[in-house]
Amino acid sequence: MGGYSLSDLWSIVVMQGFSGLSLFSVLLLMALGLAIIFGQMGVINMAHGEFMTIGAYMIYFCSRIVAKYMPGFMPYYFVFAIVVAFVVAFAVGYFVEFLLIRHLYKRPLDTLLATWGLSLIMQQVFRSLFGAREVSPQLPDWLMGAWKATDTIDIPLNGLFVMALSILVTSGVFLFLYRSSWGLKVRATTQNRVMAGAVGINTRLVDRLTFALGCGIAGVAGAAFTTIGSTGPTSGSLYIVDTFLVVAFGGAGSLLGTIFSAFSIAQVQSLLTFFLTNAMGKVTTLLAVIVILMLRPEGLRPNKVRK
Amino acid sequence: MKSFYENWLGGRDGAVGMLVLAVVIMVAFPLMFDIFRLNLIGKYLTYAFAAVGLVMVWGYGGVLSLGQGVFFGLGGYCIAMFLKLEASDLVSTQHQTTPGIPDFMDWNQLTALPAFWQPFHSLTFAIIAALVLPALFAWVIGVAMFKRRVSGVYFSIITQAVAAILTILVVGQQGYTGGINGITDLKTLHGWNINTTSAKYVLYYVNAVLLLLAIMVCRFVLTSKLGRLLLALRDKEDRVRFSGYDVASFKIFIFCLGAVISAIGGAMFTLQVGFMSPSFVGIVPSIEMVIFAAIGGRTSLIGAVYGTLLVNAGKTAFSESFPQLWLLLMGGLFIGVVMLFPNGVAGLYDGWFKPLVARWKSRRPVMVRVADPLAKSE
Amino acid sequence: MSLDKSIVLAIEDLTVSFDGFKAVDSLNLYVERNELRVIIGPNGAGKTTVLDLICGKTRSTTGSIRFKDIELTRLPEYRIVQAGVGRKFQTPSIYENLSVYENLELSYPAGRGVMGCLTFKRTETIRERIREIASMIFLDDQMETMAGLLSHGQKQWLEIGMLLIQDPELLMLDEPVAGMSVSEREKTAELLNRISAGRSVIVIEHDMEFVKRIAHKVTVLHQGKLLAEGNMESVQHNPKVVEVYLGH
Amino acid sequence: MKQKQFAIESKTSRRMLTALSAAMLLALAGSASAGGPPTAKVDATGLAVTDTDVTVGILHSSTGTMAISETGAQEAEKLAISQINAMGGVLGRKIKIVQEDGASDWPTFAEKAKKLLEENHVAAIFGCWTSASRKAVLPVLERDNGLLYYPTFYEGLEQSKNVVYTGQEATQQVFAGLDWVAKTKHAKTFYLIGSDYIWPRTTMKLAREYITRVLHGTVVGEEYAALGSTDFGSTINKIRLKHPDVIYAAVVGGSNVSWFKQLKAAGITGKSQTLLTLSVTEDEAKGIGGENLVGFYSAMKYFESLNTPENQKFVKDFHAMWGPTAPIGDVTQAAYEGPWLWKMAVEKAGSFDTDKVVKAEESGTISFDAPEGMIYLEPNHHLKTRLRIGEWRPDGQADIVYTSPYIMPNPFPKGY
Repeated sequence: MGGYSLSDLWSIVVMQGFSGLSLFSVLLLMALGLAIIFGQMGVINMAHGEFMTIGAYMIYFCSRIVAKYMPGFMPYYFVFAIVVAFVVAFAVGYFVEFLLIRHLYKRPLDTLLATWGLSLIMQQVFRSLFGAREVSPQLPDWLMGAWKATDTIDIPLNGLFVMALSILVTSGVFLFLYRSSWGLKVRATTQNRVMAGAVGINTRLVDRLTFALGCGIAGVAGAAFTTIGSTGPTSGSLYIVDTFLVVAFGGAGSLLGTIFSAFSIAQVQSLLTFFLTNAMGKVTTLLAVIVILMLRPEGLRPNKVRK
Repeated sequence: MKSFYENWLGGRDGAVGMLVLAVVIMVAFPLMFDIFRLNLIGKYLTYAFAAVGLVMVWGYGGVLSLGQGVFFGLGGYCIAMFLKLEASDLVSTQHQTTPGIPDFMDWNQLTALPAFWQPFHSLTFAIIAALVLPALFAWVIGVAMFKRRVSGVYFSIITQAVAAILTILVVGQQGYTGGINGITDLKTLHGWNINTTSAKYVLYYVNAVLLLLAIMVCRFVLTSKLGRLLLALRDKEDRVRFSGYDVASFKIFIFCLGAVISAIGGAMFTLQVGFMSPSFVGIVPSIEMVIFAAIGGRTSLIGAVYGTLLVNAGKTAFSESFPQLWLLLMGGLFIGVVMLFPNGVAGLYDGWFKPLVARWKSRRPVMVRVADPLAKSE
Repeated sequence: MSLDKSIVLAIEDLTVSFDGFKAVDSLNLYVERNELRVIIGPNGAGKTTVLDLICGKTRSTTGSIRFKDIELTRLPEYRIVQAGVGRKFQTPSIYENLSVYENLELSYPAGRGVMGCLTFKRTETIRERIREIASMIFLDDQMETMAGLLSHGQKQWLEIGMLLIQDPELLMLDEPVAGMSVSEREKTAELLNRISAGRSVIVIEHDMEFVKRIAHKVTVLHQGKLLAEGNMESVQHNPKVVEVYLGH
Repeated sequence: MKQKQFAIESKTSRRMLTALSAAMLLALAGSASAGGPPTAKVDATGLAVTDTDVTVGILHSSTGTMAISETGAQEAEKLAISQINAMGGVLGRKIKIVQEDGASDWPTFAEKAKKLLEENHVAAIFGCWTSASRKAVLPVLERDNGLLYYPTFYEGLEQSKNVVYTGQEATQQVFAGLDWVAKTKHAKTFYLIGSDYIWPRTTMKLAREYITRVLHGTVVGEEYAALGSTDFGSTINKIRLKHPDVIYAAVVGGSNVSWFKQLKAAGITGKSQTLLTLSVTEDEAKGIGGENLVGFYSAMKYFESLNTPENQKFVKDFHAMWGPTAPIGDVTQAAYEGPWLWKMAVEKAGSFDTDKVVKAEESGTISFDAPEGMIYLEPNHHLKTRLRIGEWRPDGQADIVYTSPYIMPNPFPKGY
């Protein structure tokens, strides 16, 4: 890297590190919902990307409503819109579980196909409701722009926001799963469905809420995504493979593993795309993930149980 | 002769199914449709190779590959490379900076044919490569995955990621691959113009014969001890392993077989459609191939062909009149088949049509045998 | 150390730990040619784990397992089987969707490679051998029955037959009479005595009456460790054994 | 204006359907008064021409990822066709439309083009958007001797007798824009970034040569993002490191939105940085959001804000037919030119037969007073047009800050 001054290099290292961190938070948000659904229930939800898209469209929808009826509220709406995104995605997830998923718990590969069909249907519904054009919500000013840490270092505000949001959601999920009575029921059901049922846990309801929760978090991820990208009917399908790899790489059922895998994938990819071309950086990252997965099929941090 | 009948055709039921299929695609379709529609059906039938391969890999091998498009694409690209070199003679490329190389290379500032393209001047090499490369690639993936006992959902996700990677590579290395455009404008095969009507008929029949042959090879595999072993594998994998079988090698074999069959489809696709593009390598086409197999019935070789034809005919018909409805219908099909008819068309045939015929036959003892053109299972 | 000629299986210093928990702990075990050894012990003693380790289902942390001078600890499962070790699982493990005949045929030690499978032919020798085994396991009149339709005891026999057809030098049976009726137990004991001629057999069993009837020598495991070894008589009166096992 | 009654502000798809039936209704309504030359004279090759009407095809993606971009083009084509019909049609025949969906899938484009030509025998096809779809359709056109009017600005390096390219080829879009930025912004260093496919690659190749050879500037970085990629963090950091005078960008599709949002988030805005893009029209601006574009420049032959009576009428008609919020971008306007140019060529040829129409097209005498101003169809099947530079405003419209003289199309530039 000849020709650059030391301070240049320093600021690049900082900003590059930060862009890796913000990629990490995005990946984490995307993967968290899936990790819950896949890890806790063993369901492969190929429509996960579409639940993200629901969240993104909700932000767009709210921004339009607010801009039209209460423009004064514009600077604050985003926070509320995220809640709306969560609630709507949660509700749709609840119904999807009821109509579709619960019939397929014993057949993971079939769930994969059925949810793929679901994703096609959802894409068409988005197209009919919001049009084929990609849309972008109007974002409050405080979300755009950069924080000038030093003269040469600019930290994007939206990145900071996404990071904060993903920390919030992750800790929320941890508290929920490991500190609440509901979380205890969820974990009990995961480990031994029959026994959980026998001690009086309504396992069906637990399943439904777990699935809906995963979908709701996907909605939040989609909401966060509007700060960096646009939203179209097929946006969701862009992220699904990455998301799956993060979860598989982390080891199903391990939330810590998901965090760790999102972190390593994001940092590696961010570093590689800086030194290689964009496409090659991505390809190399994916390949590395696959190779590691082949060496350790159970992922980075498997749930260790004596067989 | 008897063993041919039993092992390659699959006994009486199998033979009837093959005969009906052969009559449908080799006699009925050419009589019913003009060359434009027939060529379209020929294209669908190339997808049927991939679906047949999936029946073997998924239905019998028990592993769901979401990267079957990779093999379809590899086969197609090998043939496309040969055809492209033939189309890029010095005369037709005289306006380029470097005449004699494919046009897209010239656009991407390449000044010489890359070394790995050189052998594709030979048709023999291209055909061998179209079969061997996919097999080799499947073997590498298979060894890496099955020896490590990667299975179930993980296998599916990884094959899907492989499809994603290959698409990124093909699109990204456009100087060598033609990028997102693919390899287009293919004209002749050893001087034989593949775009004429007569050539289209010839290619259609070659394709149909190859498809029937592929199904027969699969039948042979399934009626051999290997077929019973696959059944045993899906039932009690550990028992097979502790009966002294190297389980991974059987999964690798079936995965490679599926890959080669798909690749033949890809190669025939290139010849019949006249180009190859990365839109057949990626995630979406790969998963569409799975639905062809699922709709046909995941354990029915012949069902896979009908499934492919049905879905594609539906796609064409609907997209001509109601493009909006098509996605809804396709999504509904996925869900419906999985939830209500896990055995697809073949299941419908076995569970509903066959008993009906049996009842009908028992009521009227002397009857001409009828066969349903839409369905047949093993 | 060099193996004594009469020792078929030598397990030395074998340890396996799952996340620090030692399921088998520094175990030494020797099985002689033509011996019928029974392993007993309370739940969680590591009995099944030992069989898993021998047949390669579980990999040891340290230690060695030698079978006729072949080190088994690093061999893939199918090679262990091909070397002459057969193993029956606790719950009957048979191919429910295949007939008895096909179950036995798939276990016949020929055509075990991919090409072998494709070119496999049912020769007269193979048919003869399958019939022979079927009559040995009392199933010669059930050849075309789907294995899934057999009674529980018959399934156990079928699995034993599937092992016998491979003619293994070491046969390992995990609770072969579990779930059997009294008369079936009788027949099985007789069967075991018959098949142990000419090969070594390791049996895990809880039923002490049954153990008494078949065992040459008994090994008692407790918490992954060897607690006692000897004939049934001496083991039964070993105070340590009485305390941990027979005592409760 | 008759079209007013079709101005429905509901969903795009419904509007499309309505418009389609509207166009057909118009065609039918007019069919009673046939007044052109006899059919045998104007159609010797078995096209879908009757005494009262002529059938053409529209071939764009209504579904899939490209539907977003191609919507505007097909809307414009339908507007032009309905206007032509309202004026009496072509050679006294009303235009009927058969619409097919390319579904963002290149083989489907080829299949549908084949269907239009071999089953519907359409006299001309208006359609395609991406180069890939055009490349897929091209062999079909040449084999069946069909006509295609292709609206997108593209990489050049192609000239088929069966295609009229109503968008600009690369040299028309690149050179004048670079001249302008070098002159007005005194730019010496350039950072090139594009999506990874043939159009940006070819364009950037031309730009690089032009910058170094003609402008004596330096290219300090060149980068291509995978199609659909949404993470530009690393790229933006590289740009910061190089401090280029100009960022020269050709990022397309969904990536485009991420690219501009992340630029803004990184503090790179029109205030501090000159950025000239080749891939942002009013269509894209709507998706990106005007506030993220303010002060950046686009090089296009047309902007919706163009202040001429012809354009104001066009914008008014378009909004009347497709709703007041529909943006009109460069490609939309170029697509609008297609049916008109075809009508002129057919009338000059006095026949719908492809060979005669092509001869008329190549005569070098066809010109049209389009919304963008006069355009001239050159014998090489491309248009002689101007290039404009627009500076984006927060409302998603651009102020035109520069208009070039007419530029001859040169699809095969020598020495590049």
